[in-house]
Amino acid sequence: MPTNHILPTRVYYTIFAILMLCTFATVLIAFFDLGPLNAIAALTIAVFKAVLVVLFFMHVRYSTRLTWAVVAGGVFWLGILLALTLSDYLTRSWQTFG
Amino acid sequence: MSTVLLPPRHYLNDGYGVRSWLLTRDHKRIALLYLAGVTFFFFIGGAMAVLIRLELATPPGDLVTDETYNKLFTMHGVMMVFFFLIPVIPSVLGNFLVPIMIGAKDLAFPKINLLSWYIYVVGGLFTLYALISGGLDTGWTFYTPFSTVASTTNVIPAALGIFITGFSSILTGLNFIVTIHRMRAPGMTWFRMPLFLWSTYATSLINVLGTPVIAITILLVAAERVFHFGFFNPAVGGDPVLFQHLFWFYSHPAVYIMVLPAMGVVSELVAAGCRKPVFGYSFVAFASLAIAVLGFLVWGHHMFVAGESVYSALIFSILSFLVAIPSAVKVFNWTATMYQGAVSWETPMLYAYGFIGLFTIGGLTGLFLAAIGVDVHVTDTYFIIAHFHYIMVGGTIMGYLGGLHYWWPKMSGRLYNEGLAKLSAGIIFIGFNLTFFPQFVVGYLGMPRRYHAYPPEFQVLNVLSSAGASILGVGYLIPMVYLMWSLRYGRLAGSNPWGAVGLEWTTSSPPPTENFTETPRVTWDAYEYPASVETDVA
Amino acid sequence: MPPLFPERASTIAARVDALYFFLLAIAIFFGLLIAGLIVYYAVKFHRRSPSAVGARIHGGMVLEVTWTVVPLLITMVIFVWGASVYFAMAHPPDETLNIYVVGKQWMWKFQHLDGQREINELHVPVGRAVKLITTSEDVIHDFFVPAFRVKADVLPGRYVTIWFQPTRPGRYHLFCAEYCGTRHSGMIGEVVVMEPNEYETWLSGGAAEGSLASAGAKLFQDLACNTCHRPDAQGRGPMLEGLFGKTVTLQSGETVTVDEAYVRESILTPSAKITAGFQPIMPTFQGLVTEEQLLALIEYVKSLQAQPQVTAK
Amino acid sequence: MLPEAAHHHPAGLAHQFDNLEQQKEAATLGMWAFLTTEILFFGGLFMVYTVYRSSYPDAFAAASHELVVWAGTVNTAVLITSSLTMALAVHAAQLGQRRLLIVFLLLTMALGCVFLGIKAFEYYTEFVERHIPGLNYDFEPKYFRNAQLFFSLYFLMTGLHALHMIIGLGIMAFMLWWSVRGVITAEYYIPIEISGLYWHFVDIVWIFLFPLLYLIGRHAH
Ligand code: HEA
Ligand code: HEA
Ligand code: HEC
Ligand code: CUA
Ligand SMILES: [Cu+2]
Repeated sequence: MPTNHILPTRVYYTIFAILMLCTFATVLIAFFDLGPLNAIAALTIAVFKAVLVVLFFMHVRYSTRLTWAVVAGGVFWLGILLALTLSDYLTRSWQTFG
Repeated sequence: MSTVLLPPRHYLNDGYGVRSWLLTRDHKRIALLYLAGVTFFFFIGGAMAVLIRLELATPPGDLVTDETYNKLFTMHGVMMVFFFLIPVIPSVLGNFLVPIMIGAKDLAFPKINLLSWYIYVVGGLFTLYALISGGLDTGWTFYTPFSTVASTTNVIPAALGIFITGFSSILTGLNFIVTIHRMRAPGMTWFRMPLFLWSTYATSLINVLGTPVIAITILLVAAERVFHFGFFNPAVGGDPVLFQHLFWFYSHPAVYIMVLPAMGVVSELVAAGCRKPVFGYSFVAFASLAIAVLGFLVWGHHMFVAGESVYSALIFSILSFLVAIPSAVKVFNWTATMYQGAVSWETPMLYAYGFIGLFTIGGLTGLFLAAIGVDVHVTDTYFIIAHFHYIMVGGTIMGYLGGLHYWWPKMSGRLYNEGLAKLSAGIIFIGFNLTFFPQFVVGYLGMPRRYHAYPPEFQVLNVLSSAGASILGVGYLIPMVYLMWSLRYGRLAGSNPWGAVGLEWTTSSPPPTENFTETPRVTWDAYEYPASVETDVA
Repeated sequence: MPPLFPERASTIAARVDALYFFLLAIAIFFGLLIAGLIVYYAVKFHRRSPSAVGARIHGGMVLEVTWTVVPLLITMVIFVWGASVYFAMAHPPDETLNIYVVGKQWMWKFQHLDGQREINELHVPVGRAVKLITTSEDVIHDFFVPAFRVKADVLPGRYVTIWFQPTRPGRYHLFCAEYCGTRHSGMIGEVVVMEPNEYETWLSGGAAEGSLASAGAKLFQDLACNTCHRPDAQGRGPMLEGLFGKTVTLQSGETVTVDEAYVRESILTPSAKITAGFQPIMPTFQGLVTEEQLLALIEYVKSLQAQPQVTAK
Repeated sequence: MLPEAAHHHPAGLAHQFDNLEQQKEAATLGMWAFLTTEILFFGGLFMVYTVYRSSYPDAFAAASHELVVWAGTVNTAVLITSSLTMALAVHAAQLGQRRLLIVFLLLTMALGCVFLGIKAFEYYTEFVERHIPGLNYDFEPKYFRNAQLFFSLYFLMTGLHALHMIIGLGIMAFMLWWSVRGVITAEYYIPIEISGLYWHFVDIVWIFLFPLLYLIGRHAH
């Protein structure tokens, strides 16, 4: 039977520790004024945390290429939705009607 | 060959009671359940179209009130799009054929397949309730802020109905994707699959990636109506145009949900009708995927005059042209397939001709709309109505009817009356063009859509259109009659009445519950015809 | 014989039609090509014996490339052409006759700068570029004059501009082209294009209560705007003279151009963009002014443009 | 049902599959495909959020400031811990350690309940402070209108997330029942694995909701 990638529990505990640290860090950073960096930092940390969960807790790191493709596809499509909609919002004020 | 008999054991006689149908997990029976559902909604939607055309036969709004008229086209659009055209080919032909064509016993998740039919029915009931309890008048596009603050009709039940049905599309799409990835018979490689499967796969991708967005959009509209959240309400800083982005993010790709499966059917029909491999198999296959992906990048072409930015409009315009290319590639390949074929004039092939011709007209007029300068004039006029009916009615319904006729002997084990079938195909073709061609003209003249009354100078063209619709209606009723009739009195079909290749023609008609007596091993490409074929008809 | 082609009564109409005919030619060409080939092949290669089989042709690279690249090139031509027509539609010339338009369920209200108001009928002179500044009181409407080939959605909460230059006197259909509820098909009217001198007579003939800007000036008093916005920079609010069209710096450091939308926002949501150097004390007038009054105020603010010299005296 | 006795038939193998490996791959792919639909489902909300946050940054910051940040932080920690216990539950299932599996499932569910409890407390706080649009909304006049958009998004996003948690708890209850009954074995642990995927996904959604709703703009006040 496919008892392949059974990870040692150590991996899970390590990831858990990193995730908790990240949570602490993101809350901490939020209380300092870094200008636009605040939002960037918060989102970067969130992406990092999500990637850890996906790769290790959800075993994608050890999964087939197809699973990778599905995950990447979902994120990519979300990107399409955001990018093309924002292409409207960000350029609306460019209109220079006399 | 007169020894054709019904197989002793097949999916239709494997249990007779109501429960054996309503609790079935056999994809073939579920396909028939869907057949009943979509046909029902087609005739309801069609009845509303008849009333619309009756009203528009004269310029003043005299047959029904303006309120009723608005409800008519709204419910017509909603029923036809969400409850007929989106499910029709995937759920009926797809359900029946996907497992058989790849040599599997069933879909990957048979229970989920049954569940999606029930979800579809429940969604349909909600929408029917919206219809019966007074209707809905927002247009099928639910534009805000009209749908959220102004309309006093049954927005919520109808929205819920669409929301629920969406899950049925998602689950069906998911089932097909997993099945095609994981359940192919030994030797059935991706590039040996019939093209119908490629297009079904592409359609399923859209279902899975697009439908959730319409679900959340509808939820936002409902929340806005109930709690007055204000996402789309300028009074609290919301932007009504944001709704349109969300709506079309799904609803443009959805038009490819409606046409891709029909394209897949037509590939099968052309191959079998010419007894010949489809010209440029891999180009047609990849064109399906290209349409599915590019189809997600063009939604803003519905918003050229809606207040989106000039620059955004340019991006969406150029992308819309790009998505037309793979469709063009397909049309050319189908046509080229006929070259040196053994071309049949049987009913399925007639529908295939109809599809290619009418889809081409519909598609080419899509280019008019993608060209922003022209779209500004024709958007929201009857030109649009004509454009999409050419593709959806002239294209998809023709493809569907062609497929239904082609696989009918497989599904039922019996042949229909060829003469009547050809006659009704002709009536449908003529009626169709008479209905919708004048609408291009009246659209360019400037007649806006969703108009209950119109200036008298548009009358002649509208009368032509109404006359065409009556012919079309008759054309659609005839197949109902002879197909039903064939169930009892039709000649037995045998396993391969068309002399076609493909796994579905190697099993009996109707197929056994497990589809094949033993799992097939595939060693040949799709559409590989031997030097001559034998048909198998009583 | 009913008309089969719409009248052409604006400068842009001919350009739209030219592209339309080009597209029509392409559509007819490809339509006939495909239909012709289908019929020809269906007859020529008609299956003659029940066991006949077609030739084993799998494809051809040259053909595939041809029918990918040729349509691609054609569509790119259409794209550029369509975009250039659209650009012309989107950018009004510098000198325009401005008219304000308010759509509401289910009528069109027009407000001329000289004070005339009209409902469902719009009078404009021939040969001059007309710019409409449109907004809606309720849901989305759409201003559509087929003879001019212009159309744009009229949005609540925003100002959408539409421009056209009529070329022929006459009466033309005006339709609401965005579905807006029960009497959507009744939200129609006429655009009356007149010779310039007739137009002048019409303008002076109307019982105007003074120009739109003067109505705005009166409102400015009545709503007590002038208690804070004074012409001498002594008020608690910024001086509005010469403001329109300029850029102002906000508290956040950003800059914005003062256009109709900005003035509107300043009146309805003053807190959204605070001008640098001022306190956020301006009250909101949301719900206190109608869309039409807003337009009058905007026009008044615009008219303050020319006055610095006058007030300087 | 069909007689299926002809060949060896492992427990849990459905008739349409050839073997458990194929069934596992199908189920996993099915769940992942489903999760992509979830990405786009929440994605629609993220888009609405992005548009309005960038249009009204000040009002959003002011409104965000009203949320109970410690509660959000604790809840983040709770969910991450529940993800850990979920991962350990899958691990136990893979090894066929039934007792451990049950313990971890129970822990996961308990943490899920704690999360919902804290969430309910937060909702109550917002109710008391009159922040619920359509019900009892009130806010400082300066940001009255636009802050409403923030709270609408807050309730919709966290509400849908909470709904997913509740569904997740239902699934976990089901898994618990199967584990107790011994349906889950080292050979047939797929159900736990794919339920775990769902649970982790719901966690990821929160990982994004937390900074977006509670943290960005926090320093400004
Ligand atoms: C199944 C449905 C379907 C399909 C497949 C399409 C296909 C296309 N559609 Fe259509 N469309 C609709 C259904 C569909 N549409 C609906 C329902 C609406 C209105 C919704 C509403 O508002 O209610 C609409 C509206 C619509 C608009 C918005 C109009 C408006 O509201 O202002 C636009 C604009 O770009 C557009 C463009 C296109 C294009 C470029 C294609 C292309 O994919 C077409 C590609 C096909 C071809 C090009 C034909 C084959 C080609 C040849 C034979 C060779 C020659 C080719 C070239 C030279 C390129 N469509
Ligand atoms: C799959 C999609 C689909 C299909 C198949 C059709 C089919 C038809 N449609 Fe429609 N249509 C839409 C999708 C579709 N439509 C959409 C999305 C809109 C836009 C809605 C909106 O603006 O919101 C629209 C709008 C629309 C309009 C514009 C209304 C307006 O803007 O004011 C018109 C007008 O002619 C029309 C006509 C027709 C006709 C004549 C048919 C014919 O093909 C129908 C033929 C079928 C029959 C005629 C049924 C046969 C049965 C009988 C005759 C029995 C009758 C039974 C009883 C009376 C009990 N449709
Ligand atoms: C209580 C004082 C007050 C009243 C009354 C008032 N304003 Fe203002 N207004 C201000 C202040 C202070 C500002 C600058 C701060 C800001 O942008 O909110 C301002 C800004 C503006 C601006 C933007 C100017 C710029 O330089 O950015 C416009 C336009 C404006 N007001 C118009 C009006 C109109 C029209 C009215 C009446 C309907 C009005 N105001 C009533 C105090 C007032
Ligand atoms: Cu106003 Cu339609
Ligand atoms: Cu589209």
